[in-house]
Amino acid sequence: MRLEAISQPSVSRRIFPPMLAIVASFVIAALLAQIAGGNPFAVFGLIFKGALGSQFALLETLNRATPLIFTGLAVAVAFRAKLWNIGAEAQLYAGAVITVVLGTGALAWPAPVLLPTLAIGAALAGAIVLLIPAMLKTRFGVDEVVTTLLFNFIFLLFVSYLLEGPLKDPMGMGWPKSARLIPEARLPRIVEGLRLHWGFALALICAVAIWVIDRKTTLGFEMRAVGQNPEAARFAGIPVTKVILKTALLSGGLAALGGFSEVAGLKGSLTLDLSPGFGYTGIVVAMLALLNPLGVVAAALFVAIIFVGADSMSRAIGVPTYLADIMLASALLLMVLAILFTKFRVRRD
Amino acid sequence: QDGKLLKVAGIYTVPVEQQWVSRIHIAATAAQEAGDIEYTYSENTANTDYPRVMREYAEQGYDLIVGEIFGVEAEAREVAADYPDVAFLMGSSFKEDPAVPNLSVFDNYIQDASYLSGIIAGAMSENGKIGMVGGFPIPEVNRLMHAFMAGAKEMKPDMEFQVSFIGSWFDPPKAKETAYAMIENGADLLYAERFGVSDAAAEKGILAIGNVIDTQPDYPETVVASAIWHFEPTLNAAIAKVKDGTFTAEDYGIYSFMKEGGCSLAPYGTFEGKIPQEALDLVAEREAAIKSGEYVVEINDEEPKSS
Amino acid sequence: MTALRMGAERGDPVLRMQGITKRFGSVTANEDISFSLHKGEVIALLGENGAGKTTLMNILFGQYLADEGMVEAFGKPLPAGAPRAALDAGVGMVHQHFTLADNLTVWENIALGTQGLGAFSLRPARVKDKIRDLSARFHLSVDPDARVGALTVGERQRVEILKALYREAKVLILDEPTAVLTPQETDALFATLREAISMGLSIVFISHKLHEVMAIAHRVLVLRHGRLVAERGIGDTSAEELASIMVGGEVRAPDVPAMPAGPALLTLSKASAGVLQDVNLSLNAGQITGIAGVSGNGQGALSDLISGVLSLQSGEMQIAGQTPAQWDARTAIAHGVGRIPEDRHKTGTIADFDLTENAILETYQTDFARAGWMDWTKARRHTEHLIQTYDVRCPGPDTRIRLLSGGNMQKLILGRVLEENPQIIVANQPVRGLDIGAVNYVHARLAAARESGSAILLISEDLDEIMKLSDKIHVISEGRLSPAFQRGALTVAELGKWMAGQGFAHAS
Amino acid sequence: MELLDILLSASFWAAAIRIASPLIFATIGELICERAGVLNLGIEGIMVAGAFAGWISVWAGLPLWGGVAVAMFVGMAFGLLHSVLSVPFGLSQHVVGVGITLLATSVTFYTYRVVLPEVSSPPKIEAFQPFEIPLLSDIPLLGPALFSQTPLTYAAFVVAALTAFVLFRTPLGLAVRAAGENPSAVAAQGLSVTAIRMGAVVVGSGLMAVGGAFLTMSAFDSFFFDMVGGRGWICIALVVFGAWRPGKALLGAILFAAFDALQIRVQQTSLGTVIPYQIFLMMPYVLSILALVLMSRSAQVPAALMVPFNKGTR
Ligand SMILES: Nc1ncnc2c1ncn2[C@@H]1O[C@H](COP(=O)(O)OP(=O)(O)OP(=O)(O)O)[C@@H](O)[C@H]1O
Ligand SMILES: Nc1ncnc2c1ncn2[C@@H]1O[C@H](COP(=O)(O)OP(=O)(O)OP(=O)(O)O)[C@@H](O)[C@H]1O
Ligand SMILES: [Mg+2]
Ligand SMILES: [Mg+2]
Repeated sequence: MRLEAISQPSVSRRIFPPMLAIVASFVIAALLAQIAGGNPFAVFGLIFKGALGSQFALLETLNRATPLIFTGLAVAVAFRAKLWNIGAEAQLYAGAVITVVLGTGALAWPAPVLLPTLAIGAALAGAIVLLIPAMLKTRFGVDEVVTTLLFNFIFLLFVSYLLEGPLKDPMGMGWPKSARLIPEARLPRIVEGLRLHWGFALALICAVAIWVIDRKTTLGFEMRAVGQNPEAARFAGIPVTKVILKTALLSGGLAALGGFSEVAGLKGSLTLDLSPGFGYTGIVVAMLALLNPLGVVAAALFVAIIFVGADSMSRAIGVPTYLADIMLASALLLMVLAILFTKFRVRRD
Repeated sequence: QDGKLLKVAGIYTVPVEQQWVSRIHIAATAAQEAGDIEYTYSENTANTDYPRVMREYAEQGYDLIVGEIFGVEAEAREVAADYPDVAFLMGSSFKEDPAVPNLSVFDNYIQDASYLSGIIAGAMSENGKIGMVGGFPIPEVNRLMHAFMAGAKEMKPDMEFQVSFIGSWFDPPKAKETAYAMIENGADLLYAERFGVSDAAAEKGILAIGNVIDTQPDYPETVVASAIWHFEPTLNAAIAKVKDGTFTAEDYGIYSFMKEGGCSLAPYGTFEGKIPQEALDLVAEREAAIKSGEYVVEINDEEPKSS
Repeated sequence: MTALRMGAERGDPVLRMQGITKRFGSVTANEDISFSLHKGEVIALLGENGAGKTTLMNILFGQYLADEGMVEAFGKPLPAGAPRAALDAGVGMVHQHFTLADNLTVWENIALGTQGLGAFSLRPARVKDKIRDLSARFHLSVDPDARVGALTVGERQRVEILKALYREAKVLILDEPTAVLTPQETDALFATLREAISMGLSIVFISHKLHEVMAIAHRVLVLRHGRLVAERGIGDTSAEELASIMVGGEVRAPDVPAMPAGPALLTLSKASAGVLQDVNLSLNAGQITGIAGVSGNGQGALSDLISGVLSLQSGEMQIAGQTPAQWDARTAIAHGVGRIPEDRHKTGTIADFDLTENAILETYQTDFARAGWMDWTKARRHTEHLIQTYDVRCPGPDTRIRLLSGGNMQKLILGRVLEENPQIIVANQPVRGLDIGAVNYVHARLAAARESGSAILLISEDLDEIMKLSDKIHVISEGRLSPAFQRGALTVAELGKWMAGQGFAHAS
Repeated sequence: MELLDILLSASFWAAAIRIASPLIFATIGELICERAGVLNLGIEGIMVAGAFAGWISVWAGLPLWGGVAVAMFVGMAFGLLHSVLSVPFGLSQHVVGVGITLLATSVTFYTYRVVLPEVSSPPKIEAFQPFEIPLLSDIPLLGPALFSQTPLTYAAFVVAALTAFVLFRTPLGLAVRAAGENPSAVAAQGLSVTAIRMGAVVVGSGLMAVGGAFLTMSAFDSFFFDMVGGRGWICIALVVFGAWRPGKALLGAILFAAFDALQIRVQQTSLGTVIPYQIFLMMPYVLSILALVLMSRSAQVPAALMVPFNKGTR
């Protein structure tokens, strides 16, 4: 078996496989729903309704997509430069930590000054968290897949320590959580009364900014060159180590902005379960987007729609909500396969 | 709501096997079987999704939503404010808020029973060394551990305690390892806050005290007594109030007190007759005093440390 | 050589390809090609870069599936697309790009796939014995326990051949085996091949070097644009004729007369870096300075040093009489050093970048960006200009460079360098693997640069190339550099002595 | 207890070996995948699936070893899915791995809830019991530590040894290693890279699942959600730590487990009252990174790790 690139894929070739992937994952979900005693035919409509069927549902979906855009971008930026950052989870928490450290009263500034400060502070913290594995890589050649992965555990324990120690909310009745942000440190909501907040807009801005950096700036060019062939890049005079470190700063910063956005936009305080694995899902989002920054937005929306829709569907028909994760996983795997088939065909040799 | 069954939804951040949540789940399932309510639930719901799920149930016309909002206190109150016709009964470390009249709070205040189980532990430990394995040092765990320790000291004032937290709610192998280590270190009785601890005790032939649920049927030779939580008084009170339209912001914590039947010491079962009379007497005396309000077990939410 | 020629007996062909056609999308790589190979015969396959030689051999070996046609070995048809069947039938292939696992040892690479996968032991002793035996018989000395990653290119080539011999191949396919070999190694390879032929093996040999073809082949097949355009017995043709059939027109090597030295643009005095020891060198304006030597003697370090990717340990380097304060790739480029690296695939280009991105790889910051913003319009215009000026054959500036043939890739690199009007040019193996047309083009361009006053350092293992182009020649051996000799001052034999390290003995 | 006392006690080392056992299975499984060139991030989910499958089949009446076989089979099924996507189709190993982890975990939880809708405490099985090897278990210190374990622990050691043997002493192992170093070399020698890589991922995944099953059938006797708790990710680190060699990986697993066992014990010393417990929990991870820094230079990454092999493209 051999995969052969199709030089000019037709429109149907580009649309049909992804459609098939979505339909197939619906069929899987329907079958599983039936096994658990739910009505399989209600599945499609309910997913749609749950994710997009009302203003509330739609905004919830966008909300769920927001942190995924940040972590997806973080991963995409890093992976483009072949910096295998599996640690977006830790960087996200780093951003969240700084947000509560500075945003709970330490800086009593008006919102227009405070919010940018928090965002920058968060991004710096995330950047530093990724900088350590990146330096271990450039200095000692330590595999960053492993260090960033282990950092997730270490940093989460560190956050746990902070929440039970220095950052513990004195008014929190002893529960390990931070104090609440002061009102000036909260990202306002886009639609009053609904949870969607300006973090979503920030995510979109970041996606466009990364796209611009990638296509239009020397840094983007350098990052891609280093990712594709560090030896040639070094020979051409591109400062490879510096570029890797810059990439790490950017990637860690983006993931950390996700933490800032979740805390300042959604939660208002930090708990240990801020992220249900956004950092890991970010990997899938980034790869689904083929590492394209604008594609990340689409991929994050796709993941959010499937998850929110399937979650709500499973509740509506009364089957275990784990069905949502199954559907998400199968939709993801089928979708990456489908994307492959928009560009390649299988030949016998 | 004449004739129509009350619709109750549970939203839990952990699977319903988790001890704390299991008590709520069992009470709600029982109420459903008794024909009082119609019950459904979502488990393992991430805190990120929690407010959304609350809204979904509210939109679907549920009358009473039960759950735990320890990680999403503020957002949960916003949701409740948006759905004034839905009653929310939520596990929370905070007090009720009159501004959100349809949200009441509860927690497992079973320190009374824990204290009594501590007395028995104090009597049953021969060498005065007790090991305690917890998940995370959160208030409801700390509180029960302190009450237990206070009880144990009633029998042996110089009792030594070893305390460890495993950093997980669900890691029985790890809890078991930690318990082994305590046994090696001399503990002859374990306070089994987590799954896995009683297993280690059973294997090494020492005793254990259960917490929140009664585990003696699983470890008849090991678990001497358990402090159990009964969520029924809490739930029934809420159901009654929703039905007659008097549901309002309240703290249901007291419904977990022994006075209200919210907690109890499990029957001694296999250990009937093996516990020193002196301890049984003190338990009986204190139980009566607690119920009458003469004795109040101290509530201490600080993280307990080894002594 | 005559003895060798006599080895070619006629009889039933050991191998027959019949009507082979292979298309890649719109490209027809092979069109209706038929030929047969006889016992003890050496066929040479000639053709420009991209003519379809490798494709044809990959079909023969079963790695590609032909669209039409069939392959027969020893009278029996070979199942299509099955390298295993080809191996079992006694066909062995030495690929253009080596297929060795660097982190495994020589014997492991050779034993791979030769034993049943259900076996309980690799029997290393037995494998190594057999390898030593083959090594001795075919003059292929290599340590079976060495890690392949630690071997020189020539040694790896030997391992590749041993792989085939180990399987008792009756037919050997060698795809450009000499492209990466030193002349000495090439001689050794030929000795091995002659040994093989005398033992009755048959060989298909691909090379761009006509003198090699003339020296070893019995018959020559010439491919052009995927078609078999000529077949000649070696006695009935000449190198000149083959070259013109190949290219489809007359071929003229540029004439490069020696020139007098201009001012020294770059000097090294007692420079040590990497394996280099106490090197003295002066690159003069208007001259080509040739470095002859067996590969692995410090050529890499010398070119890296001047290219700015290796720093001096001791000694001094001066550019136009000044000692630069720092020395790295960017500084080198800024000081007018043009660099043509040895490995165009790994160091010279980024395979998945398009032509434009590769064209500006060294100058994006200085010439194609302002305040960090790229000017892609300008970059594209520049690339189109390079494509035109340097005759890079490609669909356009947006093509990924991995799709270009080696010759065209090299022309782009050449353009990238020459367009900056470099004062100093380091050309390390600039024509390796190129067809004659491309070789002549590169040489002509270098000569032109010299004419306009550049100082050129030409590093090559091909003595002909060195002797033909260089105004003065140094020999490099074990990191040391011989004194300079004017062109024609040394005979090939004398050069050979220096290359073997002899002159240095009493020099130091 | 003083630190030295802890380190010199047999029970401490027995605990280390016990804690290490599931890690050994899964680490060796991951090592086999990576040796063939495939990074298997499905490990965490496959361990969950194995933990559940083994336990539930024993609960349903199978003998213990039957449960182990079922767990292995389920792991291999997920491995097959992983390998089909990541090998012949060459999809990103990161996505496929994270996807498999999500899929295996959610399918397991879903099945659990469908099969056992109404329990509040999962049923227990009769798990593997420690088995003292006669004579050997009488050796002081070493005996109780090494030779009074459950049969699955012994199996973990056997698996590690067997893997080392196969990888370095047999033609099959050579083919696997070569597939991870340079797939073209394998293809040029007439072997199928696809078959070798897929086989390695399937077998490796089977071992990961047994690692998971250890948790429910030997370390404990019932199944809980989330009980694998990141052990799979640790194993990925252990493979690197072990420099892709089964013997070193085994030692790495024991070392990691020893730190875990140590932190459990140190938490209970006087240190435990002054140092936050999170510091202890961090210890094994931090020390792993330190160890990686110290030995990073010598580690030999399989050159074709994470590089898909596709004939005819370049
Ligand atoms: N895998 C492939 N996919 C698509 N096209 C290919 C592929 N391999 C070869 N080609 C096409 O086939 C033609 C012949 O290529 P081939 O590699 O056989 O040339 P060659 O004669 O070996 O050249 P060289 O002398 O440079 O080695 C090329 O022009 C190219 O367009
Ligand atoms: N996968 C492919 N897709 C498209 N064209 C290909 C592919 N592989 C090879 N080719 C084409 O085959 C031709 C020859 O390729 P080959 O690798 O033989 O280059 P080359 O000129 O021999 O370079 P070098 O000798 O430096 O490796 C080129 O024209 C190239 O375009
Ligand atoms: Mg070729
Ligand atoms: Mg070539």
